[in-house]
Amino acid sequence: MNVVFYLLAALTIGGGLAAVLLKHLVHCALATTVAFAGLAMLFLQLDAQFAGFAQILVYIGAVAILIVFAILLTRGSELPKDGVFSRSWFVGLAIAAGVFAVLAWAVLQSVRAVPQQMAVPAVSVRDIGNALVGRYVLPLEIVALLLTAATIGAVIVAMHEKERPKS
Amino acid sequence: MTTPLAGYLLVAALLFAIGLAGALVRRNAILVLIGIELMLNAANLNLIAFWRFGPHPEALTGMMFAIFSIAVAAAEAAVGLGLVISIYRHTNTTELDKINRMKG
Amino acid sequence: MQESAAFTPQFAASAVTGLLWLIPAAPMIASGVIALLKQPRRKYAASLAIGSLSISLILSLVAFCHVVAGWAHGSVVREFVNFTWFRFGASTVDLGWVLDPLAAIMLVMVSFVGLLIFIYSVGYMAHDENFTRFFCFMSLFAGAMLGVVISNSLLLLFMCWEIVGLTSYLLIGFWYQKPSAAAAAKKAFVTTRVGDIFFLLGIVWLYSQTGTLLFYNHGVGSLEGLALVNLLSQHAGLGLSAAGAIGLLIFAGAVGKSGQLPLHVWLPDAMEGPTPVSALIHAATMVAAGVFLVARVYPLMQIGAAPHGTTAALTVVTWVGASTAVFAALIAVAQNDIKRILAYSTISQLGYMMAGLGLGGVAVGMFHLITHAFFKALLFLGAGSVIHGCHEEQDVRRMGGLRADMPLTFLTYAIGMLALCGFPIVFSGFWSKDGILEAAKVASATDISKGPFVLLVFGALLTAFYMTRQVCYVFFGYWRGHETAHESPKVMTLPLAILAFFVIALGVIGTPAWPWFHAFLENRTASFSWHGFAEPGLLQLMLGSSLVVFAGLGLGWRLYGDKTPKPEAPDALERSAPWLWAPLRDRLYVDEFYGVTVIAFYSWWARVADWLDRRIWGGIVAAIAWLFGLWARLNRFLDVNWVDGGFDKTCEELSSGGGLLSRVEGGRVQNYLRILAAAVVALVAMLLWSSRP
Amino acid sequence: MATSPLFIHLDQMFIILRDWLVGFLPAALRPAAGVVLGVIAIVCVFPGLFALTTVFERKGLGRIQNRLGPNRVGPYGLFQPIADGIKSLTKEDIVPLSANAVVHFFAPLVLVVTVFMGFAVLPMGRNMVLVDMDAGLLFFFAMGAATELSVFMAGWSSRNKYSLLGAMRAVAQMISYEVVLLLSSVAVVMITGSLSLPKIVAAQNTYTGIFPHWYIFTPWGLAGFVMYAIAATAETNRSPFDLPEGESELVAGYHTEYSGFKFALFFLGEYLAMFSISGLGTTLFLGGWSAPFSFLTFIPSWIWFFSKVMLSIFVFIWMRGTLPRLRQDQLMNFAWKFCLPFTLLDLIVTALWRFMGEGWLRWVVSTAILAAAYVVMGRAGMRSEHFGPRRYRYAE
Repeated sequence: MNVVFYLLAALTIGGGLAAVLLKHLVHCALATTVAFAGLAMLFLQLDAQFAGFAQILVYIGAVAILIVFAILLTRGSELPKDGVFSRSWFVGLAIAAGVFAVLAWAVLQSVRAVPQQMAVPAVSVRDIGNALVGRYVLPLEIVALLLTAATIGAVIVAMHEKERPKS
Repeated sequence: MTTPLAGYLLVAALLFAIGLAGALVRRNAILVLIGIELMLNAANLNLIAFWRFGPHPEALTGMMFAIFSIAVAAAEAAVGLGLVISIYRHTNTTELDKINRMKG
Repeated sequence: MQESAAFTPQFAASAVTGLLWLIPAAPMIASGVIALLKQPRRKYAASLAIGSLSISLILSLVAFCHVVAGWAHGSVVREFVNFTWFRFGASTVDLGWVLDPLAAIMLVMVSFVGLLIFIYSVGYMAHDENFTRFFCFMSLFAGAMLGVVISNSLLLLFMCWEIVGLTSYLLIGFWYQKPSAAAAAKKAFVTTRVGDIFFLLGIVWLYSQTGTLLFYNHGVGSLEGLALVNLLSQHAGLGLSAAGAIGLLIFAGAVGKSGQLPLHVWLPDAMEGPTPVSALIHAATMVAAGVFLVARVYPLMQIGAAPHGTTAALTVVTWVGASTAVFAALIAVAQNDIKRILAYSTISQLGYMMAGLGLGGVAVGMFHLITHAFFKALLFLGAGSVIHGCHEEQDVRRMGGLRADMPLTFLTYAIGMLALCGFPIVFSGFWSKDGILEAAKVASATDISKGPFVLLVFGALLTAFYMTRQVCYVFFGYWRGHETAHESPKVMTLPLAILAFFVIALGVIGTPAWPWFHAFLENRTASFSWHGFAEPGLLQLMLGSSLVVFAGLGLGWRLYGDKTPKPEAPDALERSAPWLWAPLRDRLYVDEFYGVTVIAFYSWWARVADWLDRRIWGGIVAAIAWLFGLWARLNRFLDVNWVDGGFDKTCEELSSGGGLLSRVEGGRVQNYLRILAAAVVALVAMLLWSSRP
Repeated sequence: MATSPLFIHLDQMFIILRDWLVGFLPAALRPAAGVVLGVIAIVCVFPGLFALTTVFERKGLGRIQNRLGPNRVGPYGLFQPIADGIKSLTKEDIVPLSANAVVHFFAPLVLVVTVFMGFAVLPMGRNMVLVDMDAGLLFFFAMGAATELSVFMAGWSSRNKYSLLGAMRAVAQMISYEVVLLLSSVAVVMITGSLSLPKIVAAQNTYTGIFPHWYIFTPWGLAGFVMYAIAATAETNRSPFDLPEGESELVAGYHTEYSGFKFALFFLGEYLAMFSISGLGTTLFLGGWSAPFSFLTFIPSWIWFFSKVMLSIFVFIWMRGTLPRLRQDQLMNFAWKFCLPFTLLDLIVTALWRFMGEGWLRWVVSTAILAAAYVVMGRAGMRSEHFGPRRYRYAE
């Protein structure tokens, strides 16, 4: 079981690194999709079936395509002339390393405190449905509202302002 | 022996750091968005991990949170990319360093 | 509460006195209404004025009969109505009116003469375009004059006195387009104002001593026993008692108004006004007001005198009167303007009245006042018709020979002239002047000097002389004017005739045989008896005065007789005594004297004030301004160096600091992220480090 | 219902076979082996069907277009697929120089893999489902979402304008219709109350009289199925919606630069997608493996499943032969302005249906609403030439 975890972890981290480091933008996008897929499988491994499928459906299905579309629409697919990394890339890297160090230190410090829970939670879609409509009905409605607003917003923001001839 | 919680947390932390590095280092706006997406996913992973290894998995809070965060992240990505496209239409570049004028 | 009591007028009088206030009110209301009328409304104005005055006349007659009836019953008729005008603090200011023999006579005289003059002026002013305005002022004057006569409170008297002064100013300056008229009006008003100041001082002094200004108030009034005794007891220096001093102060007001010696300068110039004005105001009524005022406050001055004795105040009055009489008469001799001669004659006659009051008491002075009012009004109206006839010609030397052209005017004018000179027996002037001379002779026997008697006799001579001169110039000889003179219309000659009749008739009530007038005033029973003439020395006195009058007439006739000297030719008197003629013609340099003294003093004082104002006050203001300038400079200094310097400096520092900070917001999104991330790292590190076990 | 041993055996033939084979293995590996056997079964059956349908389609199209179709290879052209197979294997696999080799290579792989993953949850027959997942439907759509990515990778990596355009059109079309697909299937989930496909089929496997309780026979079901069918054809870029590889303009759309085996893979992927979409369609609306009439239940369940699938394939081919190709803007407008609102309405009607309880009233109400909506929106759309015929504005 550990082997699968390590495999998936390697896949996700590799995808993430590729997404960040690759020169070619579309390759980064695809690497991201690999990272998303790795994560989805990690979710499934953690028995969060619904979350996994949602992850696949949302991220791989929609977000990845969105990113790719964005890349194409902004002509990101050609190779950028000057370097891919911003001038003060070292600072960014240092900060990221700092963040990782802090998080890792925190995790290692506290991991002992959390009891190892082995039981596999039997979660069925019905429970999720009930939870969604029961306890989490307010967040559900709010997210619904948010999504409509976001779609309309994105459309308006990205709408081409050309003057349509009034028919 | 299933891998302990720490494993997942570490993976999430690493993924988060990579996402942050991407956001900070890369020049292109879309890469920053990708970095942000990675960070969000890392967070989701943490959520699910804690839900799975947490005391009351049947309470579904962790998973619910993750699901909602996925939805929100999708919306955010949509709007973010919409913005990048419209900025591109105005300034014909997605280089973040060049986009520093507030003028409309 | 005391409030209500004060307001109910203390009616100690019959219904008549109740209506007494209507007499002055009617003309005043008429003047108010006329003021509102438009100029072309001539008929209404005239009829209103005459109507209101006739009402006053009728009421006056009713009051007169009431008083006479009362007197006939032997009771002292003094009815008054008092009421509180306003109160301040504890003290109240009361006004009121009174009806007694003195007031009754004056009421009848003023309203009757006024009415005649109103009728006369309808004709005289017919061509004037400010007709309505004229009648408005005239009726206002009549109202005010009547107010003076009946007022029972010195304050009310003073108020009406001021309105009279105002109307005289307005009427003198009626033709204000003429600068001389305006100047004359101003001069009249200012000189009378000088007199009025002393009058006001007297009022204030009286009020402070007696606490009330009412003459008669059930024994508490200022002229009643209690107050007088109290006033007598106080000495006011110069050998005068308080009462005397107050009396003299009030007399000073009378001097101003009646044109006595020091303050007479305004009256000759007042001739600038229309002739009816001169007749009404500067002959009959207003100038007489001064005499009436002295008569009214006579008890004040007379208190403390032994029977038939006199007080210091009264001697002063006498001397002022006598000297004015001679002085004015002298100047009148050398005047060429017909009205100016009459003006000076009025001044001298007023001097006679004042002397009469000072020597013989109220009755003597008042009788001369009444007779003088009639014949002087007659003379002035006659002069008016002459001027009207000679097409506004006023210089006697350009007239002459009007005997034929204006017979009626000549006849009435001659009657008036003879009454003025005091032609024996027939004319009232003789009896009233003779009364004064007799009083003067009696006084000279008992008192210190015979001065007043001599002066008065010499005055009578001069009066006769200048009047004959004037008549000869105007009526005898040949017409020296340019166009032909014409007789005045009936509306003017009728009043002349009426006045002439009264001039003659009045003498009857004042003869020693039947001294009705004196008895009426002094509340004695009047009985007809020839013994009146049996007074020791009376007949010699009468003979002497007639001789004096005949001497004056003869001298005048001899000098001016039926000759018609050229207008430019020097006057007969001038030829004979040029050294005397010049000063007289120049009015004895009184105006110049004032010019030198008072006017000079004022202009000097004005310069001093100007200097004071510019240098001292100006200096102070400049100093203050300079001080503020200094303060402002200090402020600016502080502001520039300390505030601006300090404040601006800090602001610059802040903005430069801000500039530094703004570089952080450089617009590069990734910078923000870096800062954010760094901050998070630091925070989490700190948290973890602090919470390590 | 026939429960004779023969029927059970026939019906559960494959299950029994599998259990027997797995029996040889040690207990620990049995479940894994079972799954592997299932996968092998699917990987063999469906490509076979694919080969069959290629011939079936070309013959069918021929008949529609009044011509014979392939009849050279084998009797009545039946061996044509074998010939095609060999041809595609032997053809040289040319990769354009400027193409992005990695992405170019992975595109067909991703497509085929995700489509095969889809089959895992389809219940081919009574308890013949590879993986009985609780959220089976969700898994199926998750796998469906990946196809767009592969299409894009194909189109972009071959760095060819036509293929890029084709890919863009395909992706746009698939995204739009995926929404309609999902929503129409949600109606079914609302009624059955579960995402797992065997439960859905079980819910439809009951009869009143001789008529089965298939969802298609309910007003909202019919509307849902119509929408589902339209979305399905669009998803698989078939017939009226086959704009991406519209031969006349874009040569072969996103797989122009592919040749040889990769092209075959694309072809396979496309057909497998058709099979899985129609398989899902039958499971959701046509009662999966349940018999059409009560008296026909004696025939094994998997036969019904495959016959319904082949019937759908026939409908695909039939539509391909008859309907003209839609224009891109018409296509998009149709999706967003007709299908989506209609499916949302269908959801509402289904909710209404579920809570109105038994009785003829809910039939009347839902049919009325849906019919009215269909007529109104359809007419409005046609008149405002969103999806009606184009009126040409010649250059003013």
